[in-house]
Amino acid sequence: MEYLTVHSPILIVAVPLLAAFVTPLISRMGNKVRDTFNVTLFGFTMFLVAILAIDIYTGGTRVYTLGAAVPELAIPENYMVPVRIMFQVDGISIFMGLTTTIVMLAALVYSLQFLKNETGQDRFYSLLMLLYVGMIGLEFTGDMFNLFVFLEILSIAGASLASYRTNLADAVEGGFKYIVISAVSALLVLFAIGILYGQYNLLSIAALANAMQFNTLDMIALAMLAIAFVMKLAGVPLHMWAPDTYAVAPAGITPMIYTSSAASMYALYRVTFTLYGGHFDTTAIGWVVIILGVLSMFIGVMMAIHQTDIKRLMAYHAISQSGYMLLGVGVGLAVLTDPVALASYGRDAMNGGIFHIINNALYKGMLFLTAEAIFFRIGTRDLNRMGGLGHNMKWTTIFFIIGALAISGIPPFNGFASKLLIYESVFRFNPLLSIIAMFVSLVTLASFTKVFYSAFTGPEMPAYKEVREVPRSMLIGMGIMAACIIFFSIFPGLVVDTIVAPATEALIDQASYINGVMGVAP
Amino acid sequence: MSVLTYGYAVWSPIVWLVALIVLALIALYVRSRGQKRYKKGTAQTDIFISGIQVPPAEERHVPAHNIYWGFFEALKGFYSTMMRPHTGIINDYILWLVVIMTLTVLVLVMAI
Amino acid sequence: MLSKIVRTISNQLILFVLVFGLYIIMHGHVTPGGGFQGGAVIASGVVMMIVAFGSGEIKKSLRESHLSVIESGGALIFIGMAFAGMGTVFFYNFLVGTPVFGGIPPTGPNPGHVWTGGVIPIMNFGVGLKVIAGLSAIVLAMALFSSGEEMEE
Amino acid sequence: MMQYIPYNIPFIAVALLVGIALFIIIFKRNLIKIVMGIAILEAGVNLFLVTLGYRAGGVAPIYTMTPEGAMVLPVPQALTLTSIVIGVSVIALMLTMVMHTYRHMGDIDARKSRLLKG
Repeated sequence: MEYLTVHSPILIVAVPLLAAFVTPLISRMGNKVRDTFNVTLFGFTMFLVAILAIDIYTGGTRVYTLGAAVPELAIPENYMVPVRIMFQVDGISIFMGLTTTIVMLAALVYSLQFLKNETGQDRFYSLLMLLYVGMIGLEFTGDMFNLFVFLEILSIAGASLASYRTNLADAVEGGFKYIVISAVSALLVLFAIGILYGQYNLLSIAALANAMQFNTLDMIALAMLAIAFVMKLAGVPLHMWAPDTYAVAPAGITPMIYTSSAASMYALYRVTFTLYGGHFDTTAIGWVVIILGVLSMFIGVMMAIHQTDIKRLMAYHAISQSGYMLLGVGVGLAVLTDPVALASYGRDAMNGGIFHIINNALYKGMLFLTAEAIFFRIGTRDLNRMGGLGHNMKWTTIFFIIGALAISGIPPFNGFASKLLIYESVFRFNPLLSIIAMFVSLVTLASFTKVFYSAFTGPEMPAYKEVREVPRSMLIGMGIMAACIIFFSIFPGLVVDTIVAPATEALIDQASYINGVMGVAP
Repeated sequence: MSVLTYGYAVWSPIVWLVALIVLALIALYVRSRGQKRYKKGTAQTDIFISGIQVPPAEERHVPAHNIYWGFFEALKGFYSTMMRPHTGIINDYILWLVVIMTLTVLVLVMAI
Repeated sequence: MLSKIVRTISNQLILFVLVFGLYIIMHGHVTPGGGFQGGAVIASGVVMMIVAFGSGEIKKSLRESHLSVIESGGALIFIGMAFAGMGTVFFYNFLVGTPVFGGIPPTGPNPGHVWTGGVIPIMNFGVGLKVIAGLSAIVLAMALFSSGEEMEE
Repeated sequence: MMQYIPYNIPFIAVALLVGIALFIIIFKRNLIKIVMGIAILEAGVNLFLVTLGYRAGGVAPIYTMTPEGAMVLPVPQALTLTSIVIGVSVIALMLTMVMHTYRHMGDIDARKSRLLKG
């Protein structure tokens, strides 16, 4: 047990990686064996995430150095700076890790029966595990270059999975768009890393943050990093790839790609808060993030209500919800150097923004799964051709209602809890932003009413008389998400105090992140 | 545990749930006082539109593009402006990236 | 399929390409090179064979299912060596000092001892296998596509 | 001033490569050319990384049969290698997708081979 706790940061990445490599071999022994193998290894990974989370919340930041004599030895003897590959897990990392793991569990379970009639299933599971590895690695890594490597891993796996159904022309197109924007933004990230390396000869985030001098080149690097990550998380006006990719990806993958956008958002926060925090006035970059967030909220939702393709509609909502997270955390970033404002509302705004990440991953993921359940049964994503599905797909309808109410911020669901935090704290920063956020929530409700009305209600269509409820594993996948949503709705105080507040604290407290690697500063 | 407290307000979902349950009980009570003569499967439940022939199911359902028709009609100008950048061409996506990145570089370099 | 001269020369040359590629893979820890570079060299040999004989002919001897197994095997060697160090730390070089690749080279200029490096030569070998299989599969699939055929499922 | 120019030639090349690449990616509508643009962008970034590690008069950082003297930094070279490996797989994936697009749409013009917009 002690051994597992010490090695859990790397095992969480290495075990799914092993699963990804073994899957093509083991699938020769039959699909049942392969599914059991994958689910078992992922179950073990979840156990590791749980014990790592408990360890982090009781003991603070964990550092794991690969190849060293002991895991905690970040700086070798006779060296002044860290040179090895290093994982550094703190509150926000493990928060993102928990989010990713819950979504991955639902996606994996959902895919078991969804894929029954598709070809190339072993590659699907390999790539799904690789996508998970990329996301977790991005969240746990402690140096800039591995940030780039894991970003590329998740881009490659995500793009191949998005175009998994290569027999559909639009799937290939969506995957191509995703890989092009991922490649360009990842190369810009690498260029920025090169600029930083050229100045400081360092790659470790903590050591870089310690040495940062905030000159013009650093600002250029910050702009490149921030905008590349905004591209990956689909903030307006860099959002246009998102509906194309989310709409065509197969079930289970859309929530995962959405969560990988959230992982990019984590990278944005890590760069702006931890790498560039400290003694630098972050107001300018904070306002950039806020403006992008407000644009995302407003344009995302206005485009969403206009759509008639169910998954494109939900994809635009994903963009619009990302705006809330950018807004909440952007307010925190803008007041980071003002202790009074930070204590009075900045911290609450950040709590709201971060709480919204996990809430949104849950209900947005579940809504994508219900949309794909409809596609699975009737073979179209066009809302104009749907109707009366509630008669035969009762569970899907119930899950859809839960998700729609949660995303619209209807009390008592969890979406309301996080949005309330954002509204009230942002109101004290700038009332106009808060009013826009409430208006967006209203339009969200309107557009989900449109989906609910046109897809589930109405008379039973003769064309869909034979439609049945989706298979059990798909229902279980959606049920996992629904159970989490209900738990988060009833106990928002518990969730905020246990996992969200440490995440916010980890972002604000740059010194403890640096000290985790560099030792106590002289 | 379930109460979310922050600087200036409190949010408790349990109170809401209790209120919702009480409202549901009242609604059920009112419903149980209703007419007992209503029966399913008889002519009572058939659709009646002033004696006009009832159209088939496909024609009774309002398709998605007709919902909020007035809203879109009123905002026609806004939507035609919005549709112009959403071309779906991959080159334009990268163009946006480069433009926004240049602007951000300018903003940040001005700020220091 | 190209002329008989090209085919005969390619048949002779492929041996040298394979030997050179293996040399680069196995000396990756003392000279420039390594798994990816050597694997790319061997995959270029596969490209040469495809150009000379046509993709349809090569498809018969390079099966997609075999390539997939080799690729997974290479990846497993790599991550297996990483896991084998778990007694201390992931990626720990546990072979240093043992008879297998355990030599410790002197610091500074030296003639290059192959029997050093610990797990690194073995990892290079695993990466080499993966790159050979992966790149060959990619070029074969693309060549088959341009001639209008499909790779087996 | 003049003596610094030779050391800056690689950086000028980096700027040119990145500029050309971005021009291609933004203004060329052929999907294959977009992939080429990304390959050039990658070459530019890799050149940038390698150039950062260069020290005047340095030799390759390998001890086997090396002459005495300064060595260039090994870390940027390792980064470049990793980036090249990743680039190969990204470009292979993109080309595969272009192949499938051509199979479905019969065209690889970015304007004509699109189904998703709005």
